[in-house]
Order: sequence, then structure tokens, then C-alpha cells
Amino acid sequence: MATAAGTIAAPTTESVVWSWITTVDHKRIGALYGVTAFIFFLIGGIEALLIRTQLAVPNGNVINAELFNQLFTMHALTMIFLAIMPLGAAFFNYMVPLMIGARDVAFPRLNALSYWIFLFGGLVLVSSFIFGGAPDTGWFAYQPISSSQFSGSGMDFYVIGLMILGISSLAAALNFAVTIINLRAPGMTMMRLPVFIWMTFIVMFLLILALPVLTVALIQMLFDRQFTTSFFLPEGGGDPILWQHLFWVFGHPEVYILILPAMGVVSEVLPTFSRKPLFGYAAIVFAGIAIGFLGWAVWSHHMFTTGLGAVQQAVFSASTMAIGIPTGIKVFNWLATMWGGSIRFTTAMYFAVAFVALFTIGGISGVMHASPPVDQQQQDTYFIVAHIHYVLVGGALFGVFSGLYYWWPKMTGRLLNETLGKWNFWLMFIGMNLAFFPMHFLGVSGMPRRIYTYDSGLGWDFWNLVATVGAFILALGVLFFIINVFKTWQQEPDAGDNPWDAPTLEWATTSPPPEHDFDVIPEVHSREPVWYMRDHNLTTPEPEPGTHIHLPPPSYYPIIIAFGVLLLGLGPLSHLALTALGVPVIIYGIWGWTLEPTE
Amino acid sequence: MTEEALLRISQRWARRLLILAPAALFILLTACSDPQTTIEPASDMTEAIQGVYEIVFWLSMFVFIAIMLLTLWLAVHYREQPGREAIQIHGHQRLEILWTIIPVAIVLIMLVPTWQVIADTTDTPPEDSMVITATGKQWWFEFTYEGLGLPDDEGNPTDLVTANELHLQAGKPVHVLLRADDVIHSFWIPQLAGKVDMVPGHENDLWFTPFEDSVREEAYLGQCVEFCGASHANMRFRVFVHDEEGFNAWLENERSDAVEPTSELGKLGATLFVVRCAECHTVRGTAASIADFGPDLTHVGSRTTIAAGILDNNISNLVDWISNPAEIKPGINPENDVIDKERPLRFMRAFEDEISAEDIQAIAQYLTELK
Amino acid sequence: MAAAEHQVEHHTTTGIDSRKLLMWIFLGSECLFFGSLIATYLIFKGEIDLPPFPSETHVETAYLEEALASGEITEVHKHLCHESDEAGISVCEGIFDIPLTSQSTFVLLMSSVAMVLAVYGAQHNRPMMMKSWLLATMLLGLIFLGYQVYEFRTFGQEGLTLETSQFGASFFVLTGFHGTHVAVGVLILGSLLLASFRRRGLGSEPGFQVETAGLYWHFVDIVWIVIFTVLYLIPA
Amino acid sequence: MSMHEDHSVEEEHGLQPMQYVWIGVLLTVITIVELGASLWVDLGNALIPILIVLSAVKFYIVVAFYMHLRFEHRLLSQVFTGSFVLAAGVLIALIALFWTDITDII
Ligand code: HEA
Ligand code: HEA
Ligand code: HEC
Ligand code: CUA
Ligand SMILES: [Cu+2]
Repeated sequence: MATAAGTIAAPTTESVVWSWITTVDHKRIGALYGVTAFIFFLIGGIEALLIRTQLAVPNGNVINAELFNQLFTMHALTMIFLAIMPLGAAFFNYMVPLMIGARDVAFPRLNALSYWIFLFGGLVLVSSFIFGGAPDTGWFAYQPISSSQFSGSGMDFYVIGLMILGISSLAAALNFAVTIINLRAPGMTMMRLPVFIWMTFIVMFLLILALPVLTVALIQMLFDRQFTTSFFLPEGGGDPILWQHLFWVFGHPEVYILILPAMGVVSEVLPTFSRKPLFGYAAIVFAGIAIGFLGWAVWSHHMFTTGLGAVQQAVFSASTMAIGIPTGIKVFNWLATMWGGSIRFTTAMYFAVAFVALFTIGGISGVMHASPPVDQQQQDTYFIVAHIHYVLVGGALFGVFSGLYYWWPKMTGRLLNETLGKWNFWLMFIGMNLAFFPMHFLGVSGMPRRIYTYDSGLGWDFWNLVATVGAFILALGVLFFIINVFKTWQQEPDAGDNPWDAPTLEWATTSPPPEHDFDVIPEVHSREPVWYMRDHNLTTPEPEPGTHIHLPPPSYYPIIIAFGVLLLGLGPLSHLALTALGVPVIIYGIWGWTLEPTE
Repeated sequence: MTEEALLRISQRWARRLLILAPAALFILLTACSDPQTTIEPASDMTEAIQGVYEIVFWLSMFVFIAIMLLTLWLAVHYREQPGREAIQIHGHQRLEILWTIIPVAIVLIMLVPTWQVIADTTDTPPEDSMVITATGKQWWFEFTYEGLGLPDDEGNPTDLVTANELHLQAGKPVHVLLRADDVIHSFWIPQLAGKVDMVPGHENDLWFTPFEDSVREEAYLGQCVEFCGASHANMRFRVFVHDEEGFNAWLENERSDAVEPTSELGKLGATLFVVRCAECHTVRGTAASIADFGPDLTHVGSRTTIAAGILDNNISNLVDWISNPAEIKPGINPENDVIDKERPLRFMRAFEDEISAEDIQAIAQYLTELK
Repeated sequence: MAAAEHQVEHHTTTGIDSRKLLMWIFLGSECLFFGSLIATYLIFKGEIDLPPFPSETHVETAYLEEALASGEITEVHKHLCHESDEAGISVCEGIFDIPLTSQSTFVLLMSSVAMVLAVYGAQHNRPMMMKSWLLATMLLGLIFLGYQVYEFRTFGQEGLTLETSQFGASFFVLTGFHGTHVAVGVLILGSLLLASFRRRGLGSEPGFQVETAGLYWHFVDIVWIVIFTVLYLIPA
Repeated sequence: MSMHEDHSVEEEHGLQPMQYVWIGVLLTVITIVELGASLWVDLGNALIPILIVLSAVKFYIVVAFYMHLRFEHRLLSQVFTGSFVLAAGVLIALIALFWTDITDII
């Protein structure tokens, strides 16, 4: 293909590195997301271990106060924005087209663009450690402590990093929302979509609608810090509470963005290994939608102690507790899925069952501080830290691990070792409970969060030590996963197309799937298409000889545009000239992108 | 293994868990004896909170135990076994309705007392309250008792300013107005008052009445629990609840001017103090009584702790503090003062290079004599 | 054969073109973006108690003097106010020049008309119609931006800047981001126009590209419809 | 061939150029009415609701006709209206939290 005016030739080389850099294949992008996010997860985990080491004993002096504050801020930012969200992205990148029976996503290059922007945004955020200190005012960056008067350049990295990551997530969310609506296989109606797809779909809309609110808040913060406005600064007439509202209008939907993909994974794993269809499919789907909607009406429960007012407290406590109802419906349906089953306990199933139990614990403590008077005694104590880790580690992270064990054979063609897997699970499970259950006690004993040290004699010594030990056991569990991956990587692919006898469409193709996903896009007749084929003795149809499957060619432009976005963001951090440089790079990239032939 | 065997195992486990649950509860209850416990109320406000907490707690416990047992039982009972076929069902309407109704009921039972307490605690403060303004600053608390100072020359009541230690009278309602100078802090005395934030530019308040029987020698602990910078961990305060007599005695002393130092060393310290420290601190009744950047030190010698509840009040700690406060509270960094010239933060600086060790000793002696 | 391939490529479950769907969902996202900016403006609107005011406001003269003395406002701001007939009360002019903004609003409205005609041209295979209306849309967009630059400069001279007050901050950030959207729109239309002069024109289906760009353009227009009403027309 | 027909049928969903121009005129007229209401006549308390209704009408007209939403697949209007309603709901609630001290009312 001749070069279009003023653009580079489409990549043709087969070099490994370039083929990954220019790839637009959703499976490869999913893998990129997964590996990158897992590395960030290890970074976030090491940050957590440092925190726990410092807090192991009273008056610890492993790290100083300033560093501690950077650590817990970066720990949360890394885990939320660079680990759990992109791990979800890894799954939905890899799985959505396979599960709905499509050859790729609706906009393959946009998909690559999302990944590269995510990578650059993540690097910006993490690089703050070397450039004058990381953000240090907590992941929700309350004002005015995050204003230029009270905090250093770390918060600029926070603003820019989150903005860049926001662009990435928005692009991905648009892409996948369209893909799910528009690229379903024949017969794949909305009410036949796997629950994982449904949850992803809801998450996409939460992202699309919540991110702009965060972006606006960040823009205002940027103006406060870099220019002369005072949106949030009281002495200039601004209002620090406005930041809290804007942040949590985003922030609460965000926590459902983190948990819903995990709920989706579990809704796939439980029926597969119970060998029966999901109990109450429709109820689970509608409960998911209800959670998505209600999630918009509860944000002020993070602000019960800011002087909200009685009626506001009453309203927000009711809406918050109400979320327990659809969530409860899900929990009960998951349990009922196990009921009457013939449960095969693989590692994936262990993680899924543990998810149900641990998430419930976290949910219950959530409902406890949904009562404003109770929250007055729990807000900003370790009780909250316990809540968030039960839902985020026991919930989101366990969901991710369940998904990893479940889909690993599909993605690599290799089964993970089950013995190592059981070690992995039990260490993580025990470690997780040892680390986070005592935090309830600490909270009840009045231990505040975000303190870099504490005196002995307050009754906090013992449980802090237990928590630290638990954290290290948890880390050991993660280590077993890494070992498992390395060990099984040596083996020959042995998984077969459908090692679990699972019902959904991704198992109807080979493991790992061919570049074009399906030779022939199958026709879907039920919610469990593969079981349907099994029970009706159907086989996947052979491709007609001579048909040519059209696949989008690789492209340089995603990474070029992402680089432009990076320059744009680096401007406010170093020299505005970089921003000026970024604009032409982006324009050049878009120009080449639109002219590049995609056929 | 047969089904019965498994059933037996699961039942045994279920029983064990039932024993474990009270054990967990026991552990939770031991939190009571901890000095900063949130579940041993000593005022009307915290008792009202405790009332809701207990309802919420037991309901949560019920859900917790039920779900844990159910999960465990299902996992054990429906384990794959030779000859077992999974039942192919898709749902069960009546069951689904049932487990929608139960959570609705639980939520309603939680909401009613919640709303009740919200209404009670946000009503209006009692007429006869003692009014105290608590101001959060990086990283200490200033307390201003409205109208309790000595009357001025014209006989008008003045306010009484003190820091980091709050003295209350059992049975006497207090209305606390919450302010912040720099960033957001919060006011929390787990046993006496639920947390409310101190937000710059906003006027929050809370009120409570310490129980008649809450009088005790040792202090109730209070703490800032809203992240406020490097030394957020070091921003504490203490609350003493007296009977009427004790309170009046404290008040009598606190409102009067500073006592004259008696020792030679103390007298030397007094003169040094006026030169070195008066730019920030006030000691009423001396030449050092204009500045109000730092805590009022008029009766600092009568406090049990210094530096916002972090150090015991004794000479050696005072010396350490004056020599280099940043050593004790990270983030106390005079360099931060120059970020915005118009609104200096006025962190206390280190004096070890400015004042000789002997002189610091003298100042410390003086401060301990300010009973 | 080629036709068949084409069909496969563009087959979608719902029959909606994916790009169009993407644009509509994106516009949903933009609702929240501009909504948050407008909400910020409205939240601060109630707190403007010193000039410059958005629209004419009466204040106590003594209060103004005090603010002047304490440096909260400057002479520049004070000039917006003058004694009224009522004793002790000053009348402060509103800073908005509604007739002028009405003109720019009209311009933007007309650009929407031009845009819709360009889309019509693109969809009905009338390249000249498409090109000329695209050009017209762009020009009208640029004129709108010109008005905005002028407005910003005048406000600056009259003493309303980012730091003057919450009003200044939220006004400039809101309208500034709207302006940025218009500018991006002009760039998009410009590239379409430029691309349409190539031999291949806009490729096999110019209708979709122009239509999708048009959706964006109209959305930016309706955001202005809201801004014009909420900021300019509704009095303080 | 049949495909081609499909295509043109779909395109006829829009309006004719002159109709678009007339809609433009209508929008201009509404804008002038808005201006008139706010600058030249005194409507008292009715002003704000009138302005909001008028601009909502303009909003609707542009979305429905210029953006063709009336002629499109239902899904598109659902997506857009859904987002819009959510935005309006959440943000009006937010503004209300700042504007009213509801505690005073009861
Ligand atoms: C994955 C993330 C996630 C999830 C899913 C949740 C879910 C919930 N959260 Fe949580 N939350 C966080 C992450 C999450 N949260 C984080 C990160 C913070 C802290 C932010 C910070 O300050 O740093 C936080 C903080 C937080 C607060 C503020 C605390 C404070 O700062 O003082 C509150 C208060 O209401 C709350 C409530 C809830 C509730 C009611 C739910 C509900 O959705 C839970 C619903 C689930 C169940 C209830 C269990 C299953 C149901 C049944 C078995 C049915 C029967 C049960 C009942 C009817 C009770 N959360
Ligand atoms: C998804 C989100 C997520 C996840 C997964 C975690 C995981 C963990 N978190 Fe975190 N946490 C948050 C989100 C999360 N957290 C948030 C939002 C906050 C609030 C922050 C704030 O206040 O602003 C918080 C705060 C927080 C605190 C409170 C800090 C404070 O208030 O002072 C603590 C303290 O113990 C903690 C601990 C842990 C631990 C031990 C883990 C463990 O689960 C981590 C386990 C993982 C590992 C340990 C990685 C494995 C590492 C290895 C195997 C090492 C070997 C490898 C190599 C050398 C290559 N977290
Ligand atoms: C630039 C202002 C400044 C100067 C000068 C200053 N201080 Fe301070 N001082 C402070 C501030 C602010 C605090 C509160 C710090 C904290 O607790 O975090 C403080 C706290 C103290 C405390 C603890 C009070 C309490 O109630 O806990 C003592 C004692 C003290 N200063 C003594 C001195 C002495 C003695 C000097 C002079 C040698 C001095 N200060 C000079 C600002 C100052
Ligand atoms: Cu003050 Cu934390
Ligand atoms: Cu929340």
C-alpha cells in the first residue's frame, strides 16, 4: 500500500518488539494491560509492605513521616488506578470480543491508544518518586492541604497523572461500550450476554459518566495550583468542600468500577465449577444495573462528618444502605448457584467462593458506617481501612485472581499448576484475613488511619503486629502465583480448548485463540452456548474454503498520539514548551491515523 | 467419603464457627479498656451513637454469621462426589423475593434509629451550654472559652484562651464551635464526642454533656483524625472532666495571670522568654502578651503534656522541644513559612543554634513554673 | 466480492454505525463534563458580593468603600459602580454585554445551520455543497471565537480575571473550555475539508464522517445555548 | 442493489435543506424572545422558568432535528437522554446541597 501523503508507511516488520508496539489485536493489548498492571500491583504491594513494616510496632522508625505519607497515597493510587482498574481492562480486552463472538473490538487502534496512554500516565504518576517527591495528601487529595501552599510538586503529578489516565479510561470505555452494543454474534441478545460482559458494560457507562466529573475537579485543582484561581481555597472565596463533593461524585462510582468486573468474573466461575447455570441470571443483571444507578446517589457518605446537615445525612444514609439490597440479591444468587451443584474445587473456584465471603464482610462493614452517627466514630479510623481492604482485596483482587486462574488456559494454552495454586490461595486467604480483620478491632479502639506512628499503651500494639504478619503472608501468596506462572510456562501447552467444560463462547475457539478469534462466528442459541452445543451434539462449523478474514493492520499512530498526550501533560510539570510540542505531535498522529488505510 | 460423613464434618465446623463468633465478639469487647476506645461512651452524644451502633452491629453480626455458615455449608455439602449430578435450575422466584425482602427489612431496622439519632444530635444545643471555640492548626488545638476570662478594665467578660488540654465539667453541656486556620482538621474525643471536621471557611459545631459519673483523674484522649500534613499523627489533645468544684478550681487558676517564677533559673528564663519567644507566644501578665501564633503558655506548667498531647510535660522534654521541635513533630519546618508571605504559617523554629543550652534549660525551668 | 466484504465489515448488531454510536456516547460523557463546570458556576454564583457582578446589582456604598480600603476590590472594580438616587446605595453595572453575546450566540446558531447543510451535502453526494458549507461552518466558528477573545479581553480590562473572584474563575474556566471545544471543532472540520480535496475525497462514505463531526459541532452549540441562558440571561 | 436502496431509504430520514434553514430561523426567533424576556419586559418570578423552558425547547430542536436524533435508532436517544438526565439529576442535587440549608426549613 502506497504511503498516504505525509504519513509513515504502515508497519510491516515482523520484529517482536515492533509487533507488540504496533499491535491492534485486542488479545495482545489485553496481555499488555495485564502484565503492566501486574507490575504496578507489585509496586503498590511493596508500598503496602513498607507501610505495614513501619506500623508493625509502636514508635516504628523504618520510614519517616514524609515518606510514609507519600507511600499510603501512592499505594492507593497505584492499586486503584494502575493495578485493579487495568487488570479489569486486561480481562475485558481479552475476553469481551471472545465472549460475545466478535473478531475484535469496534475500534482496534483506539484500543491500542488507550493502552499506551495508560502506560504513560502510570509512568508519570510513579516517576514522581524521583522528581521531588510523590503525592502525599491521600488518594482523595482533600483541599486545601493539596493546594500549592501546603503541598509540593507531588500533587502536580497527581493532577496530571490522573488526567492522562482518565483519557485512557474514557477511550477504552467508549470503545467497549460500542463493542458490546454493536459487535455481538448472531443470536447473542442482551439477555444472553455472559454476566461478565454485563458487568463490564455497566462499568463502561460508569467510567464514561464519572470520569468527566473527576476531570473537571482536576482542572479546577490545576488552575488553583498553577494559575491564580481559588476554587477550593477559602481565603480566595473558594470552598474546600466543593472538591470533596466533586471528588466523591466520581469516587463512589469508581469503587463500583473496581468491584463490578470482579463480580462478573465470579458469575462466570461459580456456574462453571458448580456445573449448573447461574442462578437468577436476570436478577443478577438487574441488580448490577441497580447498583450502577444507586452508586450515583450516595457520594456524600464519605462526608458525613463535614457538617453536611441533618436531612442530607438522613437521605444519604438511606440511599447508601439501599445499595446493600441489590448487592445482597447478587450474593444470595451466587450462593444459590452453588446449591445443588456438583462443585469442582479448582483454584479459580476457591478464589470465587472466597470472594463471596470476603466481599460480604466488607459490604457489611460498609453498611455499618453508612449510618452517620456510627460513622462519626469510625470515619478515618482503621475500621474504614478494614472495610476498603475487604471489598478491594477480598473482593476486587480475589476476583482478579479467580479470573486469572480461570482464563489463563484460554489465554496461554497452559493450565496453571493446581497444587501451587492451592498454596497461592490459602496463603493469600489467611494472610488477607490476618492483615485486615484485626483492623476492625484497631478501628474500634480508636486508631486513626494515615498515621505514620503511634504510641504504645493505646491497645493497638498486638493487632498491628498481627496485621503486619498477615500482610507478609499475603505477599508470600502472591509470590506463589509468580512462581506458578514461571513454572508452568516451561511446559508444553496442554490445556485444550475447554479444560473446565465451561459454558461461554470464549471456550468455543482454540486456546490460545487464533488472531481472528473465530474461524466462523458461531450462532448463539442460549445463555450457555457451549453447553448448548455439547448437549445438542453440535460442532463448530468449518470455515468455507477460500474465505478471507479481514483483520486490521498494525499501526504506529496509537503510540505516537499517546506520546503527544504525554508531552501535553508533561508541560505543566516541567516546561510549557513541552505542551506546545505535544499539540503538533497529536495533530500529526490523528492526521496519519485518519488517512492510514485500514483495509 | 459418604454424604453423611461430609454432613457431619460440616456440622462440626458450623458448631465451631458458632463458638468462634462469640470469641471474636469477646476480642472486640476487650477494645473497651483501651484508652481511645469508641465503644465506652461517657457522654450523652456518644451514648446515643452507641445505641445505634449496637443495633447495627448485631444485625451485621447476624448477616455475617449467616452468610459465612451458608457459604461454608454449601462449599462442603455440594462438593463433587461420584454419582452426584448438578441440578439444572435457573432460578426460583419465591426464594428470590424472600432474599430481597430480608435485606429491605434489615435496612429499615437500621435506618429508624439512625435517623432518630441524627435528629437528636443536630437539633439545637442546650441553652446553658458552656461555649468553647476549638481551632485546629497544623498541628495543635487552640481552645477559647467564651466569656470565662477575667473581666477587662471596664468589667466586660473576656474569653479565656488555652491550648491542647480541654477541661470540662461533668453534667454541664458544652457547645463546641469548630474552626480551622490552615487546612482541614477534625475534633474527636472517642468517649465523649463523635468526630466532626474543622473546615477552613466553614462553621461546624457539636455539643455534648459529659455524664455525671464521667469524672476521672486520667484524661480522655482526643485526636485529629482528618489527614492534615506531615504531623497529622502528632495532633492530639486531652480532655479532663471535673466535678463542679474541680472545674472551678481549674478555672480560677487558668483565668488568672501567670505566676512569677520563684527560682533563679526560672527568673532568668522569664527574661529570655520575653526576648526570644514573645513573637509567637503569650504569657498573660508579663511583657510577652501580644502574640497569638503559638499556643498560649500562661499556665503551660499545669498541663500534663506539651506539643499537642505528644510529650509528657517535664523539663527534659521541654528542652528537647525548644531545641528542635521538628525532631519531635516532622513537618514543623520554618521554610514552609515562606510559601506564601501574606499568610505565614508560623511554625515554631529550632532554637538550639540560637540559644545556648543553659539558656534553654532556664526557659524550660521557667515554663514548668508557670503552673 | 468487494461489496460483500464491505458488508461484513460494517455489519453491526444494532445496525447503527459504530462511529456514530461512539460519538453519541461520548456526548453523554460531555454532558457530565459541562454539567460539572456549570454546576460549579452556579454554586459560586450566590456568593458574589463584590463587583464585578455579572449583571446590574445594588450594594451599599459603605460596604464598597470598606472593600476598597481592605484591598478586596480595586479602583478598577469600583469604577463599575456609581451612587444611585437612593442614599447610601450604589448601582454596579453588570459586566456582561448581552447584546454583544447575543450576536455571538447568533453566529454559533448559524454555524449549526451551515453544518447541517454540509452534512446534507455529504450524504447526498453533493461535494460542492458539502465543501462550501463546511467552510462556512468553520468561518462562523472562528468568528465566534473572535467574539470570545474580544469578550475575554474587555472583561480583563474591566477588572474581571481568573483571580478576581469565584465568579471570574468559574466563568473563565467554563467558557474557556467551551471555546476550546469550538476550536477543536474548527480543527476537525478543517481537516475534513482539507481531506475532501484529495483525489479520493472523504473515501467511500463521506456522509458518516461529516455527520459524526456534525454531531460534535451541534453539541457544542447546544452547550452554548445552555450557557447563554444560565449565565447571561438569568439574572443574579 | 437491494442494499443500495436500503441505504437511500435510510437517508431520507432527515429533512430537506430548506426545512433546516427554517428551523434555524425558528431558533433565532426563540433566542430573540429569550432576549426580550430578560431585557425588555419585566416578568418577575416567571422569568427564570420561561427562560429555562425556552432554552430547553432550543436544546430539543437542535438535538432532534439537526442531530437527527428523532430519526435514529431508539438506542441512541436512550443513551443520550439517559446521560443527560443522570447529569441533570446528580448536578442539580449537588447545587441544591450548596444552595439550601435544608435544616433551616424543617
Ligand atoms: C470495591 C470497592 C468498594 C465497594 C464495593 C464498597 C461498597 C460499599 N461501601 Fe465503601 N468504600 C470503599 C470501597 C468500596 N466500598 C473505599 C475505597 C472507601 C474509602 C475511601 C477512602 O476514604 O479512602 C469506602 C468508604 C465507604 C464509606 C465512608 C466511610 C468513611 O470514610 O467514614 C462508606 C459509608 O457509608 C461506605 C459504604 C459502603 C457501602 C454501604 C457499600 C455497599 O455497596 C456494600 C453492599 C454489600 C453488602 C451489604 C454485602 C452483601 C449483602 C448481603 C449479604 C445482604 C444483606 C445485608 C444487609 C442488608 C446489611 N464505604
Ligand atoms: C485495590 C486497592 C488496594 C489493594 C489491593 C490494597 C492492598 C493492600 N493494602 Fe491498601 N489501601 C488502599 C487500596 C488497596 N490496598 C486504599 C484506597 C487505601 C487508602 C489510602 C489513603 O488513605 O489515601 C489503602 C490504605 C492502606 C493502609 C492504611 C494506610 C494508612 O492509613 O496509614 C494499609 C495499612 O496497612 C494498607 C495495606 C495494604 C496491604 C497490606 C495490602 C496487600 O493486599 C498488598 C498485597 C500485595 C503484595 C504484598 C504484592 C506482592 C509483592 C511481592 C510478592 C513482593 C515480591 C516481588 C518482587 C520483589 C518483584 N493499605
Ligand atoms: C515562630 C513562632 C514561634 C516561636 C518564635 C516560638 N514558638 Fe513555641 N510554638 C509555636 C507553635 C506554632 C507551637 C505549636 C506547635 C505544635 O504543637 O505543633 C508552639 C508550641 C510550643 C510549646 C508547646 C505548647 C503546648 O501547649 O503544647 C512550647 C512549650 C513552646 N512552644 C515554647 C516555646 C519557647 C520556649 C519559645 C522560645 C524559646 C518558643 N516556643 C518560640 C510557635 C512558636
Ligand atoms: Cu490535624 Cu490531622
Ligand atoms: Cu462510597
